[in-house]
Amino acid sequence: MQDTFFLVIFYVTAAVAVLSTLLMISRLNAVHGLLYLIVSSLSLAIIFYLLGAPFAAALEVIIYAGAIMILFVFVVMMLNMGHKGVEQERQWLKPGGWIGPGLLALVLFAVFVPALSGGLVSTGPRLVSAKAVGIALFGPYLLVVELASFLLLAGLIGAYHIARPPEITGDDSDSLTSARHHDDIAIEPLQGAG
Amino acid sequence: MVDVALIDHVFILAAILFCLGLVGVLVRRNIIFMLISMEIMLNAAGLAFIAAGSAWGQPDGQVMFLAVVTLGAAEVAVALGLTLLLFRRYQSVDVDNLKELRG
Amino acid sequence: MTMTELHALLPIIVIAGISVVLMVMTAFFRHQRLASLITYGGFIAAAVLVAGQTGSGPQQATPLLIMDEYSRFFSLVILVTSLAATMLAYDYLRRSDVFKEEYYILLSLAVLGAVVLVSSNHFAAFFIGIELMSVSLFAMVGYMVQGRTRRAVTLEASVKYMILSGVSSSFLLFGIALVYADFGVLSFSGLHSLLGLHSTSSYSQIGAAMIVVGLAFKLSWVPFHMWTPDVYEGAPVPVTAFLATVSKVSVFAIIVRFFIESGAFRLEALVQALVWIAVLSMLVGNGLALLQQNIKRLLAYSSIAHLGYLMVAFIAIAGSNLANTNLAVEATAFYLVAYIVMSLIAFGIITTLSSPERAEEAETLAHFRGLFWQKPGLATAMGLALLSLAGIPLTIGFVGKFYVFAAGVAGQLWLLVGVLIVGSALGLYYYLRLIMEMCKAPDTEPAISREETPLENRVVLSALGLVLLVIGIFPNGLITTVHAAVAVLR
Amino acid sequence: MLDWLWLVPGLPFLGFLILFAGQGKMPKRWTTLVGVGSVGLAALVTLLIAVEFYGTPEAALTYRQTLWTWMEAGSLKPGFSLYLDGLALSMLFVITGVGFLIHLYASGYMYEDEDFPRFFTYTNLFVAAMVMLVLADNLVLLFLGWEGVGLCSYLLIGFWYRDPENGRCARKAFIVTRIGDTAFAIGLFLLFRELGTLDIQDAMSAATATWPRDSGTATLIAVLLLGGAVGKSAQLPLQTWLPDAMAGPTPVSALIHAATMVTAGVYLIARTHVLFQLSTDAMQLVALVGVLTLLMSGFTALTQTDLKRILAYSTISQIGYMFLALGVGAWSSAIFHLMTHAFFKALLFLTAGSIILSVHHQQDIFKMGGLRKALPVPFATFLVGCLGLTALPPTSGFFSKEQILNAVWSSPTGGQLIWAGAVLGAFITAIYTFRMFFIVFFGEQQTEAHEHKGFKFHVPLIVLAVLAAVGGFFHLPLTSALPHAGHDHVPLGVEVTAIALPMVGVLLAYLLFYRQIPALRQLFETGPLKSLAAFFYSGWAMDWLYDRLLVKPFVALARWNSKDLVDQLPAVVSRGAALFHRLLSLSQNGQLRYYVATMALASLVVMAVAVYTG
Repeated sequence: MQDTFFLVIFYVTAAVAVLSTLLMISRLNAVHGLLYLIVSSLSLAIIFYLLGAPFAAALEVIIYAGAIMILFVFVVMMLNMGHKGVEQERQWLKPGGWIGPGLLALVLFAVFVPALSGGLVSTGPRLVSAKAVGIALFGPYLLVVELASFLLLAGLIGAYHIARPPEITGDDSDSLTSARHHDDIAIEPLQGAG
Repeated sequence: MVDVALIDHVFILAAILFCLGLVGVLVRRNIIFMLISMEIMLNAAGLAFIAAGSAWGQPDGQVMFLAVVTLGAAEVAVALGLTLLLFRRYQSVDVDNLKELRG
Repeated sequence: MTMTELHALLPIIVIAGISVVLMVMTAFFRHQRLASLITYGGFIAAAVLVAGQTGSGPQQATPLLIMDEYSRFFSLVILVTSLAATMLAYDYLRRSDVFKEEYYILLSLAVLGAVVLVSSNHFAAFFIGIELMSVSLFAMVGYMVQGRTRRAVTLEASVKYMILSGVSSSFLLFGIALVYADFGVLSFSGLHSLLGLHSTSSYSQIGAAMIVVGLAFKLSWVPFHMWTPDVYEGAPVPVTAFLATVSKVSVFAIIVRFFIESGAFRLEALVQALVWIAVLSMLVGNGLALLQQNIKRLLAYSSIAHLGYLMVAFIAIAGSNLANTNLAVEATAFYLVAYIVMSLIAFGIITTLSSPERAEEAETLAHFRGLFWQKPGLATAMGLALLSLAGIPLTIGFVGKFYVFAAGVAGQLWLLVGVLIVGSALGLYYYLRLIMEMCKAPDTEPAISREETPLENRVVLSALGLVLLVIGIFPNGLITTVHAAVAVLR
Repeated sequence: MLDWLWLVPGLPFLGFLILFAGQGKMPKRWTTLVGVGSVGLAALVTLLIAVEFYGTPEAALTYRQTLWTWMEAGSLKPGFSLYLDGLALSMLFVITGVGFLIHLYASGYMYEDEDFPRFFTYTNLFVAAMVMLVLADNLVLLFLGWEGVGLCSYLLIGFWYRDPENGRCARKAFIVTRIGDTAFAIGLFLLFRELGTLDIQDAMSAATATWPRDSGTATLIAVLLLGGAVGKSAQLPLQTWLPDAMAGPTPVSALIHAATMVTAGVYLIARTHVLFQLSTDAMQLVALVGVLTLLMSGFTALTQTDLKRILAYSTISQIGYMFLALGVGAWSSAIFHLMTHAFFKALLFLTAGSIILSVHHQQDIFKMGGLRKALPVPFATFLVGCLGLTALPPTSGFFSKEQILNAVWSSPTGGQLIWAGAVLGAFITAIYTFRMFFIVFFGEQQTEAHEHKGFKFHVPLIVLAVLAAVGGFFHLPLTSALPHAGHDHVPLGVEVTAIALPMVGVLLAYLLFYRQIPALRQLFETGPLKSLAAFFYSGWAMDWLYDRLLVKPFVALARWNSKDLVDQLPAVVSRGAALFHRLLSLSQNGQLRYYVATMALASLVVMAVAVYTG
């Protein structure tokens, strides 16, 4: 009884995940896409929980649905594409454009399915508590934690450096303004061309 | 507990999500959608790790998932910075603008 | 974590320390010379620590990393290469108008990733190392994306590298997850014992294939190579130098260890696929380089071909005979060193001739026309590097190619050795074309003003040139070292 | 004394290093001293070695010197080892001896050139590489020398880089020889694969032990090696680069494209003669290549007007004789002819250089004429050279060519037909040689000439002239290194024909180009054929005459061949490569999404292969 209930929840959530992902990749409006991505992440979190990984489920919600999505939303808001963006997307997403990639993905999936059916030596999903994960993280996997922090540091410094106006050398006192000013001049002809 | 086949089905689900993410990267010209699709592919890999860890009853899968999430966050940070620059340069988020380098 | 483990990890801690110290320093004041000196000092200190541990036997530091002769050898190679690449970059950066200090932070993070990568014998460290290096490289490729004198192509290069690298990382991760699902083990050596126990299921077959796909991207094996020329051309040339050497070599070093320790060579179908990838890499790389006019692209294509040559030795490792296997591993290690020396010289010269203050890289034939008459020293070094890349005797490149050839012959890989010969014949054409260009009359005004070569560049380039020749004539010293380094891989 | 062997390649290499380090900033005197002196000292060491060598009994005539083990890759341990035997010593004589004379000459000839030091930098490197090629005891070292001389040849053909045409010639030479080199590399590779050793002597003894006579593998490898030899030695069908190689300075033509490098193919076949002996087919092919080349290029030489190109074609033709000798198993005759040819051809080239310099870089023979009085020394030495080339007794060329022709007659791979071809070739050689001689030195003077006098110009010419005259009496220490051909007894008539025909050729040339023109004039001035006489008066008309009557079909064939068919080979290779490049470049279209798609498709293939075939 409980098993059946478990399975029903699993297959329903899986269907939701697939559907929301499908909707996400086909949306014209970026914000809609992001919302579907959150739905997809949440359903994955449920599946993580069903698989006995509550720690990962929480992580999925907090980091994916929480942090990473927020970054995307910020950027979408900054770019402020609005209706113009939707119109452009409509032009870009011709139905014909889906055929090739779709076929490719189907064949890829066809390779996956037989390979991933059976042959796995396992005893079914088992609960791995947050405590066990914590012990592993700060035991044998201590270096993963440390190195992951350096990975984030690399991302941080990279993003900080790339998205920031450049250093201005010389006697220009109001350096930041002049850098932006310069940038505007640089993109003007392109604006006209676009 | 449940049928052993369930684990296989989780992997099939991961494969579906992986393929959908790939389609997203291939079809979309909007760099933001490409990045989101990449996140989906990473997420699919994360799901596979969770499933594997669960199948073996080991915490290693979740540790790897943590690493995957970290990678996703770091990658997105740099990628969004580049997205802003792309938009500033071309007034568009179309990656097909980028075709000067070739031959 | 025990004290012995901590001691073994000391070089890695030092490298990580560089980035932290630099970050703290940059928060208070900016000073490129100081930042560069800290970086050099850190690399040298780490290298000395690694060298000091050489010969002290293998030491497993947590389940993730192993410090043995193999990883020490490649850590040392990476540190010395990074030191040279950083020194070559100094003047280039100085003349550019972006913030300089972040470059050193990102570079030390990338080196940290590379050293972790070559020391890993566990998927977790393997994956974190490779991604730490990649994420730092995204930012380094796009380092000059802002600034008064940015080049339009820089943005393109970094976006391309980022997207493609992200996709390939997903393949890599998915593959690791599938292999893990099959065996329940994440360490390489754990896989080895299991691969013997039960015949490989389709999970690990497809998983191993996806891991290979993910790494094939990093190594620009054909047909996963398409980003290479674009990124090489678009990136600032010091970054290209780093990307072409450290990132390629560390990934190749670890794929050798992974394949040997995990027993992945037993997957015959995969090895067969690798054979075709190797054939394609050698042919397509050389074919694309043939009439290429842009030097950076030319070197990118030639590096694709060289990675293909390396694959000949790599595939020869799969052979059944133990002596031949050892020979093949030695050949890969030797060729990697040779490849670093020649590529670093070539990119170092381009760096020296480029003028970032005018957003101009010395990448056209015009920049090299008549170089022999204007900068004989630089032109000689470039000529040596090209001759070595072409595999002309008495250079390190020839010895390396010979080694690979010997490994291929010992492994009876006739198809690959045949393609290796044909590829080398093609290669000679475009390398000599460039040499001819340098010998031509400097009839027009040089395309760029050729100022005095900075001392740092002169020292590094002459040292590398000397290494290229000395090892080309007396390679036995390096061969002995390599022999000792690879002996631990069984 | 034999311990000094390493100095023979070492000294020129040291010279190269000094000149290279000097970067053209040394005074010209020092440059001369280093450039010429290093080769001179090498020649001296060779001489000292030869003295000791001749003192030992012939059976023990080999010497091996290992400088250091180069590298150890598994079971492969190619060393920096030199191997000296009679064959190598004979080659050393030519390379260092003739090389020294040419260097001495060049120090005068090139003196005014602004790139004087660069010239000696290249030529010293060339001599070092050529000596290395000859002394190599293993195939890797031999390949080093082989590539090294190719590189130097390429650099020297394009020496005057300011003229883009010279760059084109250099590239052409490079590409064409590259085709041969690839065959050569594959041949070496197969040899190594089958016999498992890189040592030449070991490989040769292993070859006889492993393969039966006429085995397919031996034939295949021999043919591939022949491919390399054909490329380097400018034989059919890869001969077209050599005439273009004349774009280089004349001493280079003498040194590289007449005396030494182009004969490397002959040396290679002689060095691996054991292999060729195993295969009758390969020997037959060598002989055929030789005889066809010598005929074809002989006829082409008849039609040329450029002095250096005539000599270039005659070089191809003479190397054809050497190949023919190799093909019929007359190994030592081939090397003997190689030496005598080096003497008289270097002499001819250097004299031609003097002439060309005297008449202000005019190379067209029809614009010279009557130079006999203005240039007495070149006249005398050129005559000696021509006699040698024509193989008139008792010059050196006579002895070597006589040996070859006799061997051809009695050899199983030769035969009467090939012999007839070779004799016809000798006849044509006589005609074109003396056509050149008479037109340049007799008749009316067309241009003023200033002879360049001096030690550096005259001494090499005179020494070479003496060598070309008496070189036939030398005894090369080849009996231990190469199988003895034995004395071939041929019918007296055959021998007489072979000796007489060149003389007839000289006579014909004399009549046509020296005597006959005024005689014809007298004949035609009185009769109705007056207008025709005017027509024949010019040398061009004579050209036209024999063109029509004598050699029309052959010339047509030669022209068609040299202009179209064979030129197509490198052109096809380079065009094919260019097409390959363009097709591939299309794939590199810069579209990010296309890159992702390619990557995904490739991943799909790899994954499918791994799963379904595993």
